[in-house]
Amino acid sequence: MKFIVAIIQPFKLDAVREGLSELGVEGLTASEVRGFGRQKGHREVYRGSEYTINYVPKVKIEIAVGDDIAERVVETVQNVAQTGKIGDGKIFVFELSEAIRIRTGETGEGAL
Amino acid sequence: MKFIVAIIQPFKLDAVREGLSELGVEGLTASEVRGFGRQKGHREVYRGSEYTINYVPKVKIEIAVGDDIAERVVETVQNVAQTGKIGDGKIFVFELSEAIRIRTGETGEGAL
Amino acid sequence: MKFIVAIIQPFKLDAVREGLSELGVEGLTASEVRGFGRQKGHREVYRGSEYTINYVPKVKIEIAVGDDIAERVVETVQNVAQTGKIGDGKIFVFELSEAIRIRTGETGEGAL
Amino acid sequence: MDGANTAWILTSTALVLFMTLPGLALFYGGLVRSTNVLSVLMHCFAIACMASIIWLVAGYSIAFAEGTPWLGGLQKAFLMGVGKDSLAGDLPEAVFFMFQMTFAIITPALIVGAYPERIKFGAVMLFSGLWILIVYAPVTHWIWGGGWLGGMGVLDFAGGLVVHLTAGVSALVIVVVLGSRRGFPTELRPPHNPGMTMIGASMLWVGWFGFNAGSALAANGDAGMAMAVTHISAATGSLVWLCIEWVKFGKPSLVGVVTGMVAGLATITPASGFVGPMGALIIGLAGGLVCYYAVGLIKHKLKIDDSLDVFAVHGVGGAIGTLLVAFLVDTSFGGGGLAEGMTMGSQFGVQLTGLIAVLVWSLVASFILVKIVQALVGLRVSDDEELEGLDVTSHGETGYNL
Amino acid sequence: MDGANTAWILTSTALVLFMTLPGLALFYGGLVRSTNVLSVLMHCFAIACMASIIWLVAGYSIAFAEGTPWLGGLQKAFLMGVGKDSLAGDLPEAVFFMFQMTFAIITPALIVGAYPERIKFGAVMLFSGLWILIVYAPVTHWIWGGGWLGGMGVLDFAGGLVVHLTAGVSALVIVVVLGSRRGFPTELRPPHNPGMTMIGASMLWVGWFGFNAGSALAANGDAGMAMAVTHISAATGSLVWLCIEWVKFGKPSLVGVVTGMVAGLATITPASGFVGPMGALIIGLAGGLVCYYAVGLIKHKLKIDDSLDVFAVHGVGGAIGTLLVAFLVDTSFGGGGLAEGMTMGSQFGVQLTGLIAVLVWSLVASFILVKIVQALVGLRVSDDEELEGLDVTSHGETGYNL
Amino acid sequence: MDGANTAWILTSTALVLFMTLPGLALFYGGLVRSTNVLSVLMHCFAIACMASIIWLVAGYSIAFAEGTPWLGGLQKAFLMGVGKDSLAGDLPEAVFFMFQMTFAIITPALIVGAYPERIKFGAVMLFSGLWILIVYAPVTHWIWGGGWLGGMGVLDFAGGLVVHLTAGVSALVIVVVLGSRRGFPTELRPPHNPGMTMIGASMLWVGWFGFNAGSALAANGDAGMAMAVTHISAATGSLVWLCIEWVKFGKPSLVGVVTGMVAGLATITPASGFVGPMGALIIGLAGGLVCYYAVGLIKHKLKIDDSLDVFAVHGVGGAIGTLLVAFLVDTSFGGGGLAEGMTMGSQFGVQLTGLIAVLVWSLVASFILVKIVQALVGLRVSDDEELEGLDVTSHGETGYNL
Ligand SMILES: Nc1ncnc2c1ncn2[C@@H]1O[C@H](COP(=O)(O)OP(=O)(O)O)[C@@H](O)[C@H]1O
Ligand SMILES: Nc1ncnc2c1ncn2[C@@H]1O[C@H](COP(=O)(O)OP(=O)(O)O)[C@@H](O)[C@H]1O
Ligand SMILES: Nc1ncnc2c1ncn2[C@@H]1O[C@H](COP(=O)(O)OP(=O)(O)O)[C@@H](O)[C@H]1O
Repeated sequence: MKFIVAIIQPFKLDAVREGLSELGVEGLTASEVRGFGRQKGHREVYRGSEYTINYVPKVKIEIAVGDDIAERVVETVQNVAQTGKIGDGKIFVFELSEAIRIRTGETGEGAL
Repeated sequence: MKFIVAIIQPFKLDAVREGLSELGVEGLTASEVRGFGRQKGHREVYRGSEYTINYVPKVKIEIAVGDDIAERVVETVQNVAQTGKIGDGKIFVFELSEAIRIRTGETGEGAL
Repeated sequence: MKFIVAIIQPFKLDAVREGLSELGVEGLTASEVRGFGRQKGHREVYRGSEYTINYVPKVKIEIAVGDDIAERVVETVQNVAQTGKIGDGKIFVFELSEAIRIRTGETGEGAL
Repeated sequence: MDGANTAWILTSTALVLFMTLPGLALFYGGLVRSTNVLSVLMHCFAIACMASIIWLVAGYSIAFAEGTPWLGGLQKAFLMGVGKDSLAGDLPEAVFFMFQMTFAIITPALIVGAYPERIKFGAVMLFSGLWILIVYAPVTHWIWGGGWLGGMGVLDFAGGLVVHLTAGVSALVIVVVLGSRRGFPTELRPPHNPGMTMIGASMLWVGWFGFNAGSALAANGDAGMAMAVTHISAATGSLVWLCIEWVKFGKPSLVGVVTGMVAGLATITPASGFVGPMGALIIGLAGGLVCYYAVGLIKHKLKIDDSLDVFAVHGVGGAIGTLLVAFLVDTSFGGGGLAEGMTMGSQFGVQLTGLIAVLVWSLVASFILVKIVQALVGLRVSDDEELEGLDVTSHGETGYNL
Repeated sequence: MDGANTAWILTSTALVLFMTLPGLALFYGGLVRSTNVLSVLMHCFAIACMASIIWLVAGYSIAFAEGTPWLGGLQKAFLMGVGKDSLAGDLPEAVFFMFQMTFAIITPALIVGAYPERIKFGAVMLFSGLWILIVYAPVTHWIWGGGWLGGMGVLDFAGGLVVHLTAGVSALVIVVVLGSRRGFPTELRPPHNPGMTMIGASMLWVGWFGFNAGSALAANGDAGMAMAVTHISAATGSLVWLCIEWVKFGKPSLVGVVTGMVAGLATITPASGFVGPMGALIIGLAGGLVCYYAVGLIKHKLKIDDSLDVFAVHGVGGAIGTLLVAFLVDTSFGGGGLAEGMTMGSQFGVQLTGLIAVLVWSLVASFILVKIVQALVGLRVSDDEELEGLDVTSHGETGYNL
Repeated sequence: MDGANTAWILTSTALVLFMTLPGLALFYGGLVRSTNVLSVLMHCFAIACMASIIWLVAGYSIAFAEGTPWLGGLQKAFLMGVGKDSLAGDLPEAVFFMFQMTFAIITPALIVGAYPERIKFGAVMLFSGLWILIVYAPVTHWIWGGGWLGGMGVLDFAGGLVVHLTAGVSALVIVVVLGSRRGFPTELRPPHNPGMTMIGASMLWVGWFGFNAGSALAANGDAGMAMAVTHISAATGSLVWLCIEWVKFGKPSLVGVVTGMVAGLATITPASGFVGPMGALIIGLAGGLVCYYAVGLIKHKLKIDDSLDVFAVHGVGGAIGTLLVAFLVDTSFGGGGLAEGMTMGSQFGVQLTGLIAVLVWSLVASFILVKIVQALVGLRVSDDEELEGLDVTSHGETGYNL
């Protein structure tokens, strides 16, 4: 099994989810993160004092998938999340040793 | 060492923590995530407009443990976090290459 | 490639980021987490009722790096994030199978 | 008609409405979990709307129309016969009606603090509606509407019995039948937004000027002194609570200090037109002190989950103030003086009679009402709904989408 | 000069300012995405400041100085000739000026609800400034300043036409030119903070006492009855909305109930000095019901993204109230009675004339203004700015750093 | 006794209390880090309570009882001898006492903006308590209580010197001894909740009507004109700040515009009963402009961490207004006219004398008080506490559990 972590633009979350669901991936976990990278944050000025917000809000999605479809999942995320502008984000792929569904105790790909 | 990631129901966090602490696991890291899966979100209606909240709030816990107790940790999480209803969540197990305690620089299992 | 996860004190984030940028690491992803460990939370009292806040706010940073500088990244984080007090946090190192830059489709170390 | 008095009571009406919307709603809303904040605001808002209509339809008439010592007649239902030129004293009757309506709004809304995070919305509405007719309006008639307690000489300037005791006692009754929140008393969440509670408390303080000084029904020295003693008691109650927490925990809390304020205000309410600054200091002291320990008694000793301490603060505060006024009204304490022929002792007897009567009626009637509501629509949401929070499950909304 | 009336109108002025700052701002602010909340607050605040200066410079004079039936003269520009001793009726003219200023503030601020999350700040300022001079001040003159509609006998006690219809119609016009928010109607975010909306709504309710009862320009029975009917209509409108949602969705919402409140208040506004409690119940019922369905019609049928329903609530409410008053003013409905020589029918004709005149003028003038603004500074921010939110992109600020 | 005036001052009292609770508290609370929000609210609330009691015990008597030109006597301590029928002018004395109390509450609360996020709670309480007795009450006596500055003819209608200059100067003094926040000036966090700041600012604006128009102590044309000029100056100050930011940064901010509002209000305060609309425009302009640059001077040039700009806004604003009134009071600027025998020049001399006297006294006395407090309880929390935030470390509470 593979564990795919993608850092994407927040407004792409829905599209990615739909793209994946077409591939048959029904579950994923998302969370809000702050991204630091080439895309820079912005400046705010309050009463003449400047504050640099040096991060950009991003969404991190985590998807556990079987080895068979891992590649297509990566492709899909890459295609759907792409806008072509700096800050589109990254995809990281890990080996997943084991997965368990808490409700049933199923393990392996059946747990996903 | 193993790195165990569990996505659980938010109200199970305390119980899981206690269960693990009985196993001798003293540390873990938790965060709030949005889960997409078989358990669906809910609908909200504001002034006649419908909004589908298609995620469910979940808590992600991350636990680094020695290989010896990894299995019992997984078991404990699975037992304690289980309610038997859809949406109980998943456990993912990873190989952990190295762990360092920042305060002391200790590495390996001693760092946990 | 390595994937380095560090749980640090929130007020160390800026310093760590600067330290890493001197090493040439330009990107990372941060998020807010709740830490449970040796460092304990605090007690709050409202109208005579006690509430134990048993976690401590921490920041998790995730950094994907090439194998060559991984060690120096770990060292830097450890040095910069250290205050010597309980609760300084942990660094975890994982093997990263693949990395993709969404914008360009670049893979491997070039994607970082 | 007196224009100046009218101007002040129009203003007071706005101030007292402001106490409930949004004052009390925020005061309570900040103290619950973030997944129940909207439901608390909704309880207060919906009760306010319903109470207004009920007041128009029958409540006002039951309370203030001529009738028996027990109940007013229905001749003023729907404000029948009340026009722009009708007077109540030297105020336009529409103004008096409105001013009193704001009291009929806030009193059932006070009870909201007893049952948040677990009650059915239908139960809130049904109970509150009946309660105004069966408990609030009659007791108002007894004391302010020409009824038997007023006739006996009970002193209740702005509602120690009419407002605070009725609400406090009924809160307790409803909780006993409804049961505690899941996880009470050990696994509850701390207030989700103490700042919101402080905003609400501040609005209560400001609005209370309309409540107490407005109850003089005139813009004169009575109103001025009522405002002064109200303020002094609020400040004293706050400082008492602050000092207790500072000594006990080393950390005086915002939630604590504003709770002390409400205690000081509830306690001065029945006395506000009768006592002087000295009396106000004593009442603030007593209110802060006794209510502090009452909270501990109810919640931690008796393990009754009167969630936001309605009884311990309002019920107890209203009761103490009602009893203390028998002494502090005396000129020796700087008060306005006892009524002719009264001694402190005899006045105390009268006050105690009033207190017991109102307490017993609130208790018995509320118990019956709760049982009726339980039978008709049920009181409590399911465990799952309680867990998820009432905002989503009862109202289909989320408090914070930040 | 009458001191009591002055006291009440000074108070009412504070209450009506409070309706906009922060009332309306919060009401609207809670309904948008969290990345646009500050921009909405900013719109309301900056409009309030600018409207005040425009009112001083020329608006007040256009509206209330003697002139033609169409426009007042400029002799009172900069309050020239108005000193501490100048009177307007039995009020100091400075007080009347201030009271009316608060109306000139809130009316353009109401329009803010039409265009949030996508409009340029410069466009907001330019449009609002011109609008006060071209739409608001003239219409005020027509109806309250001695102009032709007032002369015909149009009944508009506190601004059903002057305030709510002008704002509602112009809101619709601006939206049609500006276009919808990205993602409308399917992919919008729910209100980011319904509690904030409720706080604002509560302030609107309380402040509306100054708006309507203050419009009596006196502290007397007229003011008292205006306050009473205002309150009754607000409560009724709320309950109507609550019941519809309860029946339709099983979950009455906080946002719904406070929207019903605004509908009830907007609808009673033109009628508040003329009708009795019965009339208020009918108006609240009509306002709640019709506005509920109007929201659906505009947003879901016509797919017009009048984002916070300015037209459906204020425009429609103001219009209904303006028409209904022709009947409900009659003594048979408990109202104050028709003017001599008027029948319900003839009064209805007058009301309809007023409504059409104001509607047409607001529509035509606003359309021209929007086009001018579009040509001069542009209306809409870029897609990227809309996506990121106006708080950061237009104002360089972030709403919540928790 | 005049009922109408009493009605208005009762109302004004409520409005001015509302300025502090919750107005000022929110204005300040939104500007700090989220981990210090409750501590700021607590400072304001606890100071309000303590100030009330001190005012009763001795402050009012020192300020307003007959005595020497320097200090009032103690004959009115605890309101001794003041009953419901006592008058102060044509107001019940209890009303005058309460109205003035609200000023004694807000003035030390203004100073809170100087020292948030790092001060010990005990130091706040001790300093504020002493400060009311040693700085505020005496200066009030000098100017309003029959003291030497009032006798000289100093014009200070509602507290440019008494309130804003005393608070501003003392704020600066305390900061110089206390030191800057960790990370000042480069590594601070932006305001955690600008919306909260705007809510507070709006309440300040509305409440300021009570502050300035209430200072007429009557419901008449004086009050009306005071309200009008107050409003005009606030609007002008806001727009000035908005324009500066728009030109300089391209992004006018909400925090900026409301800061301009406070500058406009502080600046008009001493002048509000004396100038006309023209004067108000000039004062608003001056206040906005000068305060904008004063903020930069103090914070960025002098690197003094007067955290929420108490001196630059209140101190500077109060000073400018006090000096400008010497000219703008003249009838040639539409003002009420100079006192008999005064020229602009001589009045300016008097104003300058008053300013210097109050400035020097505030500076010297505050410095001594700060040193005493430092010696007795210490001023500053530990570095760790500052890092974690005062909410948890000083008050055992968390601001947001969302
Ligand atoms: N080395 C890295 N490790 C972890 N996350 C990274 C790394 N580099 C970038 N990121 C994440 O990816 C996001 C996008 O990266 P950025 O450099 O801005 O643009 P792009 O991916 O288009 O080159 C960043 O905001 C950050 O969250
Ligand atoms: N393939 C997946 N990868 C990552 N997280 C997942 C995956 N599938 C499910 N999850 C997480 O687990 C949670 C529970 O899954 P769900 O399908 O709702 O119920 P169950 O685990 O009982 O089958 C989801 O809300 C989501 O956070
Ligand atoms: N076994 C673990 N797995 C995951 N995270 C851990 C583990 N142990 C500790 N942590 C994280 O590290 C943080 C610091 O740990 P703690 O025991 O408090 O101090 P120290 O690292 O100085 O020994 C914790 O708050 C928690 O977030």
